[in-house]
Order: sequence, then structure tokens, then C-alpha cells
Amino acid sequence: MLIKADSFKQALKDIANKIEVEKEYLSELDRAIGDGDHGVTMSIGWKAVVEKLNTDLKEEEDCGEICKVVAKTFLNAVGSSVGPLYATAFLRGSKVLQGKTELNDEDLYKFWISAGKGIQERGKAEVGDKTMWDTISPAVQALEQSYEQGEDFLTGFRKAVASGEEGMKSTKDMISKKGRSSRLGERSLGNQDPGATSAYFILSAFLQYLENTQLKHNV
Amino acid sequence: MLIKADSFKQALKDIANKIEVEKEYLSELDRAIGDGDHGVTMSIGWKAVVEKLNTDLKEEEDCGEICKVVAKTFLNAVGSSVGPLYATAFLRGSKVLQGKTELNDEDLYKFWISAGKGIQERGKAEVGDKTMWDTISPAVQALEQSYEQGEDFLTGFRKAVASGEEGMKSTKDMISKKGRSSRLGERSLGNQDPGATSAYFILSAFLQYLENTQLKHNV
Amino acid sequence: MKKLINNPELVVDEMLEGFVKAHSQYVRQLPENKRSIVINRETRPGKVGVVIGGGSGHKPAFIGYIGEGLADGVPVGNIFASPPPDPILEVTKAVDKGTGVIYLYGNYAGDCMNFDMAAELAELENIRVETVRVTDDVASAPNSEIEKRRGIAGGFFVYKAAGAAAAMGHSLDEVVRLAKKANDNTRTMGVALTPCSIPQTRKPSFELGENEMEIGLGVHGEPGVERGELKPADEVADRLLNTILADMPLEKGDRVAVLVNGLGSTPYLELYIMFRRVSQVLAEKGIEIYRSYVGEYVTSLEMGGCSITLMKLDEELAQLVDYPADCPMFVQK
Amino acid sequence: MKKLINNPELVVDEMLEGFVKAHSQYVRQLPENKRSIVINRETRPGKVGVVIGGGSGHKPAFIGYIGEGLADGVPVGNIFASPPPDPILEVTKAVDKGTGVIYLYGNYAGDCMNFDMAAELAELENIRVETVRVTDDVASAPNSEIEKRRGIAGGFFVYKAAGAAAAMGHSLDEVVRLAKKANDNTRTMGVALTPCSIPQTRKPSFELGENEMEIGLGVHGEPGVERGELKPADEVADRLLNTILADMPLEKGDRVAVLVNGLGSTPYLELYIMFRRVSQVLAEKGIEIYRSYVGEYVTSLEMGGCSITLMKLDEELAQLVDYPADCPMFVQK
Ligand SMILES: Nc1ncnc2c1ncn2[C@@H]1O[C@H](COP(=O)(O)OP(=O)(O)O)[C@@H](O)[C@H]1O
Ligand SMILES: Nc1ncnc2c1ncn2[C@@H]1O[C@H](COP(=O)(O)OP(=O)(O)O)[C@@H](O)[C@H]1O
Ligand SMILES: [Mg+2]
Ligand SMILES: [Mg+2]
Ligand SMILES: [Mg+2]
Ligand SMILES: [Mg+2]
Repeated sequence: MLIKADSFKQALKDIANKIEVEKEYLSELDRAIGDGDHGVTMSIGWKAVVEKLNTDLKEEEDCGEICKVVAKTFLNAVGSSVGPLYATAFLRGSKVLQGKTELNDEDLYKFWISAGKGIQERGKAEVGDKTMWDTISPAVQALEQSYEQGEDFLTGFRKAVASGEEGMKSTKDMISKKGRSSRLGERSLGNQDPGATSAYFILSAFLQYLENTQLKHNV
Repeated sequence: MLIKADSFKQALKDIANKIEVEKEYLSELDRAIGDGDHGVTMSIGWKAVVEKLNTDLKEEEDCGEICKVVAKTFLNAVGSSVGPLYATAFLRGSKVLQGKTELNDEDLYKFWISAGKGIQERGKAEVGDKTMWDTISPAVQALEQSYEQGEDFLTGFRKAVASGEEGMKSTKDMISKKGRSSRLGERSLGNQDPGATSAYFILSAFLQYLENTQLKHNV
Repeated sequence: MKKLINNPELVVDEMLEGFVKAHSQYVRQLPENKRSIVINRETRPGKVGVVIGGGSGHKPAFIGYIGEGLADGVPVGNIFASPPPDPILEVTKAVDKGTGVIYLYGNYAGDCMNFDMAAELAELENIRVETVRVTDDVASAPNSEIEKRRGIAGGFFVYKAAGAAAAMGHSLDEVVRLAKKANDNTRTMGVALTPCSIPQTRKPSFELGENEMEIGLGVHGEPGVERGELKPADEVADRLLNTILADMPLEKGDRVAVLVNGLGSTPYLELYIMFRRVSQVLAEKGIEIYRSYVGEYVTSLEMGGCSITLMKLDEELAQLVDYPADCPMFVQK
Repeated sequence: MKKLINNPELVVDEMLEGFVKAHSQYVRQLPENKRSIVINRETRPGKVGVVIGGGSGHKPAFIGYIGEGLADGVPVGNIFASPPPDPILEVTKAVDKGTGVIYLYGNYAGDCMNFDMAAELAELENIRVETVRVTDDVASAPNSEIEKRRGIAGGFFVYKAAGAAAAMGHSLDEVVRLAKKANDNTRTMGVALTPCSIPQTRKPSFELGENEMEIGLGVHGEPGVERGELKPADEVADRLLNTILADMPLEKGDRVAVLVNGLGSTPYLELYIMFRRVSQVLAEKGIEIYRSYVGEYVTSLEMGGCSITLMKLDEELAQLVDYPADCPMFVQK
């Protein structure tokens, strides 16, 4: 699998679309255990990213540079909890893509593994804290395993998304220990974490993009 | 018909009861075209009057004195629009009852006519302005007519209450020109005036008291 | 509607107890009448007494404005009901320094009757009382019957002008002249989005659809002049401003004080968005905003919505607006 | 829920435009970043810079507290969302006078991450930055994990203490010490009766029955620690106070500053009824109320309810509380 900068940008736009579609749902989840703005925040951030992709980054071919600008754009559009978390993820990701105008399986593996780990470095959440890390951590683990076993990226990323989905669902039965919802204690039980959910949407939208391109290539 | 101070006081308590029963309804009417407190205000005022009747006025036999204290009590409990209006009514009424410990037909006629006119002197409302005066004015007129024709007070007061009821109902089709509701203009149409309504309850409760006593006397 | 209260019949007295406790360095309750609240500081000898007042439920109006550079005393009524003459008279006696007292209040039937009765009683005690009624609410009567208009948020400017004038040492006649001038130059129009409710009934003062607003409502939840679809803030501001400007035309170069007043539950965020539009429109017309007030100045319990007030300034009024004030709920340096 | 706004995505920027227009004598927007608001007056040379901040929707917090004796600058976030590092950094650069800058904000994950990133960037520019996080909300974590607690209305006392200390000319270390002391001595607990809603969703932040209240809620509409039947004001006040006093025991003779803070739509009438009870309880215990603040100090848009804050005072803190302040939305003489 080989992804050009344009396709990479398109994949990011597809993520933005997915977030836009799920905006209400994400805010709904955040209303239950947080301050109700998660969908709004993610939408503001990803809209700003799309805006940048369509303007300043329109001609940009360096995927590392793209990620760096995406990180800063997202961060400065939203602040919030997710701003630093995703900004750090994209900054870490940008490092492994520096100078690359097309991405092979190896690049994609490294990108997602570094990005995912960036979330943990910034947010210091543990698995079980009921955060986006509960989605991202198992996804990263799956990626690392597939990478070690020499599986192609699409196969590996399918497994990552499946693991992320499990992780996301598992937040429902957790007592929150990080972020706003941690004040709730036991009352956070039974509600899926909004950040874990949007993290899953990001992963699954990227997978969807890959599947669609794959399909086209097969035709 | 001869009414002793105690009966006079009981009649006032019966009025207070009636107002208490109709409190919600009166506030409801005031919500439609005013600030929604008319039932509350009347209730506060009449409760204070009952309190006074049961304490300071318990032994008081001078109906003029009773009226004077009632006037001040009502006024200082409520302020508002109705405070000065009813206080003036009772003060005017107190003058004609000065020194009287029992009231005959003549006294009762004079009391109600003076009291009624006091409302107009204080509030300067005209018939048709959509105020309590629309109830009280026709009632006063009926009383004057009956008095001139030498009818007994009960007969006269029955007519006054009937005329007051007509007047009260007529406020429904009026455009308000006095009080809070006057800002509404045409929008006040279709709503019966709260002050006109409570004025009618006062008159009819007093009549009810007379009828009840009359009944007892006839037995 | 929900309330953090105890006995609904005692709300005013309990509130006063809390208020006087919280602000004892500013105010005290008269022993003669607990509904009579007066300033607790020495004011200059011979200063004209400034008495403002009306019903409860409008805080900061009225007791929040007792202090240096503003009011000397406030008689307190029940919720949305004029105080009776007694507490007015007691306040009057307490604040008179031999130079007379000015009564300032919104032009409502109840307030007029009660304050007039108190003024009569005060005169019997040889206190000279003059009255200026606030009539800033353009929605409450046409310009041809301007004296019938009610007083709403713009009263703040009138109280402030009179309070400053008295603090400066002006005579009663002069304070009256300036208060009248302030009132004549002040116009307000309001809009409501959500109702309030009085503690005893807890019933909403009116019902508005999820997408409706009430233009020109009264500050006690009295229905307004028109009900319409809720519009964006800029359109609402334009609507209110246009009505005001049609009533009190302003010319390029004129100076105004602006008050964007929240009615109780409207977030400051929205008030500043409204103010933004006001400043845009006035800038387009070449009208200078000399001083701005944005916040809750005259409320209606938890009503949602706001009003816009303009006071046209000349040198004299500008000076009064600038005069400092130090009150429990309003301080201006 | 209804709002007087234009485009929901522009509320913060339009609000800032209005705010800066209304209060240009106090504040200005930095040309480098319109979400960076700083004081528009000359402060003393070498004064430590005081930066407070957080999400929007809490007015007067945070921008309403820019002024003499309080904050020098505020980076502004979206509704209920920490500002990103950029505006924080710009504010930091603008207010630093070579003596360093203190960051004060509520202890929320988002604010911590963004302000920390900004502090790193500021240090790259050779500006010394110290941070004190407000953790006054007793409901947000047990005493054993006190450093995990969130910042709510009591932040006002911490900002005021630090602002006063900086204005007095203290060094950064000293300002930090005093801000920490203020925070350590401050406890808040709140109750909500009605929800707020953010402009983009307009959905109520939570649903409460007509007869319910939510104890210990967060200041962004986060659900509280317990939901229960709405009780009379005195019982609610007792409940909040008892939790605070169990967490920070006070003794006879102790002095406190009290803040009864409205969350947005609670009438002042109710806040004073709550204050009344607080003053009764403290009087019974022989605790002296040194200074009282009743009103809206840290709000959550149109949320209904209030919080009670106590700050235990020693000589030093009392002096800081007394220090005057002159800000667009808070003036103390
Ligand atoms: N320290 C953290 N590490 C990882 N994720 C976190 C952390 N703190 C919060 N989150 C995530 O952020 C989400 C909330 O995001 P959002 O609502 O946009 O921000 P805010 O809490 O500032 O309103 C939570 O659901 C959680 O998944
Ligand atoms: N000038 C007046 N003359 C006679 N009645 C009046 C006058 N002004 C008001 N009213 C009466 O007062 C009633 C309102 O009373 P209430 O609601 O208790 O007082 P407020 O208007 O102060 O809230 C009106 O319905 C009207 O009948
Ligand atoms: Mg959130
Ligand atoms: Mg009424
Ligand atoms: Mg009333
Ligand atoms: Mg948030």
C-alpha cells in the first residue's frame, strides 16, 4: 500500500466528515459525564484542519509538514483537553513522516504508533481511567504486534480498529479517573467515554478511507 | 338589619376567606395582563387584616376604629396598587362609622357608598379603564339608587353585587387604560381584570355573610 | 419554577436580613421599620436626600444602589409591589438633612399612589419632598403620551444622575432639574426570552414558545407589546435600537451613555454580543459612546432577556455619569 | 434553550469584540492574537504579571477581572474549553515586566495541559512562569486526594489575593506563596437547580426534575456528586456549609471571607437568603465574617443555583482581600 500526500490529506478530511456526522452524539455522551462540548470541540478542531488543508496546505506534499500544521491548527482552534492531546499525537507523527511525500506500510505503521503514544505522553492516562487512551492503547498494541509479525498495514490497521472498538466499549463499565468526569466517581458508570468514542471514529474513518481506496485499486 | 361590631368583623373575615380561596385564580388573571401577583397581594393584605382582627382589634367595638385599623393594616402589609386603593376605601368608610358599635341599614349604605367612592378618589380611574372601579362604580350606583328609593340594605346590596358582577364581566371586553396592563393595549382584550374580579369577591362575600345571618335570624 | 428559598411569604424579609448582614459597612435597617434601608455612612451636611424604591425582585435595584454618590435610602416593597407609605416615610425622615428629599421611582400606579401618600405625610412633618418618576420604557406608551410611560432599566441612569448631583452638593431644586433632565434624555426597550416567577405562585409569568421572544415586555413580567419569532442577536438589537432612535432622534456627534441590562438569567456572553451590535450601529451613525454599562442593573428575578438603554448626554449629564459611586452592588471609581 | 446570539461558532469572538468596546478604558485585545486580552493601563514597573484564564461562559471570570489590583491578562478559550497555548503565550509576553508571571486557573485536565505547554514556550523566551492551580471544589475529590480537586468560584479569592500581592509589589515567589496560601485556605461547594446549555448544542447540560437539585455539580454543568430532592434554602446552605466545615475545620474566633456565588440565573434575592443562613451558622460557631461577597463571580452561562465559598483568613490574607481593585466587572474601593 502506497499513500500519496493528497490521499493522506483526503483521509484526514474523511475523519473530519465522520466527526461532523457524529458531533451531536459525541456531545450527548459528554453531557452525561462531562460538560457536553466534546462533539462541538472536535468539530471545531477538525473543521479548522480541513480549512487549512484546503488553503495553506493545498500544495503541501511533505506529510511530516502536513502533520505539523494539522497539530498546531487543531490545537489553536480548540485548546480544551483534546487540543494538546491530538496536537501532541500529530507532532509525534509528523516526526516519522518528515520529508515524505508518499507513505508506505512501514511509514503508516510508525505514524500511527508514534501518534498514539503521544496521547499517553501528554495526558498521562492509564488504561482503565476511562479516557480516549482506552481506545488508543489497545489499537497501538495491535499495530505493534502486527508490525512485528510483518503483516501488511491494512490488515494491521483492521485489527487496531477492532481492538480500539473493544477498548472504547470497555469504558462504559469504568469509573472515570481522568478529566472532568472523574468527579462523578461511581456515577460515571454505564456511560461510554466521549473521548474514547471520538478516538474510535478517527481510527475507523481512516480505515474506511483505506478500504475505499483499496476497493478502487482492485477494480 | 342591625349588625354588631363582632358580626362586622366576622364579615371581614369571611371576605378574607373568600380571597384566600380565590388566590390562585386572581394571580392567574394577573399573569395574563399584569405581573401575576394580584392573588398573592390580596391574600397577604387580608391575612394581615384577620391577624389584626384576632389580636389588637379583638375587643374593639367601634366600627369606625376597626375600619381605620383595617385600612392601615392592609396598606402596610401590601403597598402595591391595591394597598392605597383599599386603604382609602376603608378610611372613607371609617369616617361614617366613627363611634358606632352597631350598624343599621343607613350606616351600611353610607359605609359602602363612601368606601366605594374612595377607590375612585385615590385611583382616578374612569369606568371603562379596565380596573376594579368597573366593578365598584356600578355597585355604588346601585346602592345610591336603592338608598334613595328607601329599599332595605340587603335588597340594595343584592342589587349592588349583581351590578358589580356585570361590571366585572364587562372588563373582559375592555382595553386597559390604567395600571400595569395598560401597556398591553389591544392585547389586554379578552382578559377579565384581576382587580375588578377581587372587588367583586369582596362584595359578594359580604353579601354572603349577610344572607347567612339573615337565614339564621329567620330560623 | 424552582427557588432557593424558605417560606415564600418571608422571602423579602429574609433577603433583607442577609443583605444588611453582608453589607453592614454600607447599609442599615431602621429600627422603626425593617423595610426601611438607609446608608450607614456619614454624608455631607445639608446634602439633599435621595430616596429610590419600588418592589422587590429587581436587585441590584433598589437596595444595591444605596451608597456614596447614589441613593441615601430605599423603602422596600413585596415582590413586584410598591412599598406602602410607612417605610417610605421612615426612610424620608432618616435621610432628610433639612434640605429636602427627592423621590425617584418607576412610574407605576402602585408606586405613584404609595409614594404620593408618603410625600403628603412627610410634608406634615415639615420635610420638603419632590418627586421625579422614571418613564424610560418606550414600549409602554406612545410618544404622544410620554408621561404615561413606565420606568425600567433606564432608571439606573436617573438614580445615578440624581445621586451624583446630591453628592456634589446641589440644592433640591437643582437635583430635581437634573433628575428630570436625565429622565427626559433616557430611553429603554427590552426583550424577553424566558419568564420569571414570583415565589408564592412559582408559575411562569408568561409562556413563550421554544422559538419565541416577547418584545417590549415590562420589568415585572408584564406581557410586552409584541410577540415574535426569536431572531439573531443583531436583529434583536437593531429592533430595540431603532425603536429607541425613532423616539429620541440622535445626530452625528451626539454623545450617549449605553446600558445593556440583563433581566436576570441572560449570560453576560449574550449581553456583550448585544452591546457589540449597539456599538456598531452607533458608530455607523457617528454617535459617540461616552460610557458603557453592561450587566445586571435592574432585573426581574430570573427572567431571560435584556434591554438596551441610551441616555443622551450634554456636559452636565456626562459629569453626573462620571461621578464615582460606592454601593454594595455597584462601585464606580 | 434560547440564546440571544448570532452564529453559535462566533459567540466568543463577538462577545470579546463587545467586551473590549465596552471597556476600552480597562482592556485591550492583543494584535498578535484576538483571544489575548490584557490590561490597558500602566501598572507599576517590575510588577509581577498575573495571568488568569480558562474557558468562556464563566463571566465575570475571567476577563471581567482584568484591572488594577487583579489580573494583568487573560487568554480566552472557547465555551467551557481551555485556551490553547498560543493566546496564553501572547498574554504572557505582553504582561511580563522582567519579574516573571504567575498562571492561575482551575485545575482541569485541559487547562493544565495548555497552560503547561504555554509555560514551556514562555521559558524558551526567557520568561519565568510559575503556576498555582485552584482546587477549591470540595465535591470534586476527597480530602485525601486534595490535589485532584477542581477550581470553581473560590478561584475569585485566589485571583484576588495574587492580584493584590502583585500590585503591592511582591516578588514572583512571594505572589506564588500567597496564591497557594489563598488556595489552601479556600473551600467551595455548589448546588444546581437548573442546567445551562452551550450555544452550539443548546441542549440542557443535565436534566433535573421539577423538584430536584444536584449537589456538588461542576461549574461547566458537569454532573454533581449527588442528586436529591430540592430542600428549603436553609437546609441547602447547611448541607453545603457542613461539607466545607468538615473539610476545613474552623474554630471559634477564626475569621473568614465569604462568597455566595450565583451560577447565572439565580436571583440575587435567593443568594441573599442563602447568605443569611451562612451568616447565622457562622455566628453560632463564633466565626467572624470579615468580608462578604454576594453575587455572580464565576458563572456557568445560565445555570441556576449557587455555591458557597469560605476562605480562612490570617492577617496576610485579610490584607489581600481588603486591597482595592478596579476591573470592568469588579470594583472594590
Ligand atoms: N489526561 C487525559 N488523557 C487522555 N484523555 C483525556 C485526558 N483528559 C481528558 N481526556 C479525554 O478528553 C475527553 C473530553 O474532551 P472534551 O470534552 O473535548 O474536553 P473538556 O473536558 O475540556 O471539555 C474525555 O472524554 C477523555 O476521553
Ligand atoms: N388607578 C387605579 N384605579 C383603580 N384600580 C386600579 C388602578 N390601578 C390599578 N388598579 C387595579 O389594581 C389591579 C392590580 O392589582 P395588583 O396586581 O395587586 O397590583 P400591581 O399592579 O401593583 O401588581 C388591577 O387589576 C386594577 O384593577
Ligand atoms: Mg467536554
Ligand atoms: Mg399585579
Ligand atoms: Mg405587583
Ligand atoms: Mg469543555
